[in-house]
Amino acid sequence: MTTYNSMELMICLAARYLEDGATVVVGTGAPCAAAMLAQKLHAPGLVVMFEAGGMGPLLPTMPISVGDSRTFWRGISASSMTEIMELCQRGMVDYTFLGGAQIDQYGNINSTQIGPRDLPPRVRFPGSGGANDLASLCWRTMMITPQDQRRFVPRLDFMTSPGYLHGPGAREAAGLPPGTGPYKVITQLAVFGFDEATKRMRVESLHPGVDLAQVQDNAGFTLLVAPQLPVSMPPSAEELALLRREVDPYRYVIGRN
Amino acid sequence: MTTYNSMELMICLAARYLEDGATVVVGTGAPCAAAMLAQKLHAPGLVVMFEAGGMGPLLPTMPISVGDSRTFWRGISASSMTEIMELCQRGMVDYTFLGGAQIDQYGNINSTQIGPRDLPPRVRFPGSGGANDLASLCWRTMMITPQDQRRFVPRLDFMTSPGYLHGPGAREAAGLPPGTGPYKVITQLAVFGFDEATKRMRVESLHPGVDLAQVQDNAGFTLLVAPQLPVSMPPSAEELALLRREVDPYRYVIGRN
Amino acid sequence: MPRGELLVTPEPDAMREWFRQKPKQLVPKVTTVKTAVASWVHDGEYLAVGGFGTNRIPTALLHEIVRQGRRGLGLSGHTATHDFQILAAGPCIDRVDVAYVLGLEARGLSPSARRLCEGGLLRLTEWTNAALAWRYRAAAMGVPFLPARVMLGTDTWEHSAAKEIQCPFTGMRLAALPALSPDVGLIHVHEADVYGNCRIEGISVADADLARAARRVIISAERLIPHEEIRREPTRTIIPYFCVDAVVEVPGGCYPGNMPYEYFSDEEHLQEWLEAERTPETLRAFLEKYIFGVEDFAGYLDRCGGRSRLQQLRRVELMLVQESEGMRR
Amino acid sequence: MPRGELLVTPEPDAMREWFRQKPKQLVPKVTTVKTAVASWVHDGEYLAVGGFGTNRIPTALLHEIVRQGRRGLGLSGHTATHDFQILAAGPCIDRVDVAYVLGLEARGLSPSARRLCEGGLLRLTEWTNAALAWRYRAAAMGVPFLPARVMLGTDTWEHSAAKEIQCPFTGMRLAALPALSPDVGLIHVHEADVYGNCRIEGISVADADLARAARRVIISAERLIPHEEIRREPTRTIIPYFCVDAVVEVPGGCYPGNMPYEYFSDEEHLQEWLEAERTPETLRAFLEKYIFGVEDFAGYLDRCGGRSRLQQLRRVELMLVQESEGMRR
Repeated sequence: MTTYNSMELMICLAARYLEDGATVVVGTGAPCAAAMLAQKLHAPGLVVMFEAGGMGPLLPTMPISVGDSRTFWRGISASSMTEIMELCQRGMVDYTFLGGAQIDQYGNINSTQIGPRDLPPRVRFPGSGGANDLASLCWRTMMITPQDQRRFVPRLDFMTSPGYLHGPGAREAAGLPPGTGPYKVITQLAVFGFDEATKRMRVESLHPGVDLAQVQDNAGFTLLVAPQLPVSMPPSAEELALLRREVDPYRYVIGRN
Repeated sequence: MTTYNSMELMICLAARYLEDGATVVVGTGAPCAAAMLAQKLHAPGLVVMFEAGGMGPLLPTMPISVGDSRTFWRGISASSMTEIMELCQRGMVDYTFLGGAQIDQYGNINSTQIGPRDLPPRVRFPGSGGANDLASLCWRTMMITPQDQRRFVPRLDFMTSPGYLHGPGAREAAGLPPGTGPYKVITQLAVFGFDEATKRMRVESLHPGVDLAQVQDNAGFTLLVAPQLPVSMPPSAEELALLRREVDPYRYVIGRN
Repeated sequence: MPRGELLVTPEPDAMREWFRQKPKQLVPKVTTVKTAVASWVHDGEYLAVGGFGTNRIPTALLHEIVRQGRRGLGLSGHTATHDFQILAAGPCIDRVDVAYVLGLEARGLSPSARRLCEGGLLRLTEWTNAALAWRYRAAAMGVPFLPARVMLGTDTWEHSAAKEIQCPFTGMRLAALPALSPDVGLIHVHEADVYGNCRIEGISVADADLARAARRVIISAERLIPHEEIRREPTRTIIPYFCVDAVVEVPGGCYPGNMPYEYFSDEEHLQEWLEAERTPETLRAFLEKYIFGVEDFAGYLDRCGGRSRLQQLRRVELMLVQESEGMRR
Repeated sequence: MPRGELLVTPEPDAMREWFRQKPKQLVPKVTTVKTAVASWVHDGEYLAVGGFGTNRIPTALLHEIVRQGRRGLGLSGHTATHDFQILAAGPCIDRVDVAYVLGLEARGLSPSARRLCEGGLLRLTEWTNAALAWRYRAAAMGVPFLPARVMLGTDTWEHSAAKEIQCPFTGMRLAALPALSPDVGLIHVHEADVYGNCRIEGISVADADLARAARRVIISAERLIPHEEIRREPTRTIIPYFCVDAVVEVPGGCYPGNMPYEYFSDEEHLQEWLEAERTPETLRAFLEKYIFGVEDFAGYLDRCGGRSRLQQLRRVELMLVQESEGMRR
């Protein structure tokens, strides 16, 4: 039996959602690793883009920055930030990945600050960057994140990027494009989706050796549970081999487990 | 004494208004000839632009089209229509030249149609093209045009491009940028400016051998007259030589007199 | 208060669904002019043409639309001159968002285009060149409109389908220009790969935005280049492949127009066009000779003097010969 | 209802007057970093920096701003990371339109930037990367705002200074983003001529719009090229000279950032920066060594390993060596 760490598992799970011929705007780290892995497996035609302008590179290595020269190495275009964001705004981008310090049951994300909203913040994080834009404009938002009670919170200290806001219809009412929103959240414990009717987060598969109580214990809000609750398919030997040898040979990401 | 035709006179008069270091968007024909002549005389640093994207070319010959390859030959940039129009919109362009079938006392111009406004038009002309844009956005609009009662009309059949609309303050009230508007009109008979207070057209100089009655007879509205009414300075030998030898050697424009 | 007809309604959400479905795979899209037009241009649709007037226009595609007898087309007429003239000769079009059509700039007005307009055979909505360019830009940005400071106060405004808005920050009165998403964009470029990644040399006019605004895009290219060449210099890609539905290689495909750095316009032939339009009968004979009576665009080029004519126009473009040598009236 | 502070008010008419006065003559603008910053960047002004994060940033200009002790600057923080870090070390800034500052992406958060923010020493208004890019675009277009579909519904929206508008065509609810005209734009490019015509290779981020939006623009360039070379390929000019007020030639001017096709980022030195920031004292010593204690940027480069270090980073950029060879933690 193959052994793997949580980060490897999360990346492999994420990669499987990226189908051939889809478009995805990624940042650095795990999302980029997932996209690169998907390209080497089932999705050679996955179009990877970066918010600073890189479009369809033949990624030679993992970028350090979403604007570094790897992000358009042998790309089909070295464009601009508005070019990428306008691609998203007119509906051409299927997926994006976000990170953050906090997430709530509707998939809203905080990457701005911890503490009360009045300035100065107790802890200041980088802020939205392009996260709010991508969460607003791409069709499906995914998240790869460690999960615990501090991160899965009942109420965000600051809502940087929109999930389903406060529930069904709220995105559309706010003016965000219809049919968009959070899609999957992948943690070290489980894969989550969002309930169609309530737009609340729900457990969709449990990682090997994890039980539902453990998942709920690591969330600060009540999780919905899918009717079927399979075990998350662990990484195959092929997935792991490609991830370790070709995607992240220096273990920049998978070494952070 | 040098002899010259009306077109040559009009071009030379127009060229003198284009100072060194100014920016001007021109079309083909007389305005382009005026700009080229100015560059060869007192304004080597006159920046000539064309609405399709040509910027600062070393014009080798007169363009046939405002989008042909001469309009950006050895240019400082071969840009786009929005680039040029946005330059105008943010206030970077000093002058433009318009043409048209009719002009009224406020310098409003018709290049769209003759006959009542209900479709179909009795005579249809090309339409605005970029004329309305340039007349709206450039600081000063000039016109080189033959003058007669059919062209200088009390009421346009169709107002394609804005002059001072219906008088003082009307441009600003309509939403057009403050401080812009018609500057000079140059015909085969006279040079016209616009009265500061009323924004109405006024005769500012009479061409050699032309009297005021003749100018008024060839206008369908009452002309104001400047306090000083000098004779328009005829083309110098140097101006004519450059115009004929270097600007328009094949007499495309000056042969149309 | 503008009362022109809004020929194409801005629908960002519907366009989002369209663009979502548009394939993003790198699949070869090279086809023939005949197949491209047959597959992607249908009666009644709304077209927009790249280039400007007689410059870098997709003449080969436009001839084929006439040859296949398309009817009831709409057109975005931001300085569409020879392109409008060709479609008017069909006549393939019945409605136009018009900024500048009919005239061939200094060359004069097109009689057949005038007959269409003055005969009441066209529905016309007035705009300006900048307004139409910004309308493509709005669609390319995925927003329903853009603000601008043009058209205001004129009859152009009254006969447009723009709307007035007030700036929420400054209180300024502004024109709101509705996003324009043509059904089909037809663009002639210098170089394309088989997937549709494109390069343009010289002014791009409004084509970067048009390629992003249109539902479908047909590219004609002076020449195909290897995909690897696109990837070697990604800075030069002005149209990415996923905007493009079909690619055709047509050397000389802009003739009798001016293709920058390649060949100058054929002023004699453009003059022949204008003269042929004097009556419907002479036009008919002209079209028979040059469009209906030839198999394809290569046949047209042959009848116009073929390779040696293009070679001559190339010399004019590069200024290796005096342009007066038979190039202008 | 957004209640963030609008740090720069859109004033299209005032900007029109400014741009009207801006010289359009082709006059040489080459100067030194020291003179450019002394002449064109003043206490209290609002800056915007080209590039993205650690990529194609004008490090030499930023160091000089710190060295000359500018105070009270405002900053547009659309993914400003090492640039923000440098200005925060001054500290030169007291207000930020913030989309992404503080972090150096995967490299971690900047302690001195955090001290500024968390110590309440900065006025912050929230935006997003796209919002700031579109705000430059609005200013570049000469309109007071642009509509967009971002930020809506979030706290980012509440703490921004955007406004809500309704589309006059569709009724859609939209964000109105106010035009942003910085006092000074600082942009590092690959090539410029002495007048300020510029070329950028690779992604342009938001710099085409920034150069058109800013009142004053200082260009640092890896190298000067002849004016004739600009005119030989006008298609490649991304910034025309009349937007530019000063040009400085600084080979390696983006170090320790990544200059595409030229040199990769120096991850070791960026790490040294982050570590030096742990306390104000270690930061002071670091700044003394690398900024205050050197005459100019060349002195900084020398202390960082000089030509041989840049040569090594060039090899990494071109992937002639394994990037693990000392380039990353």
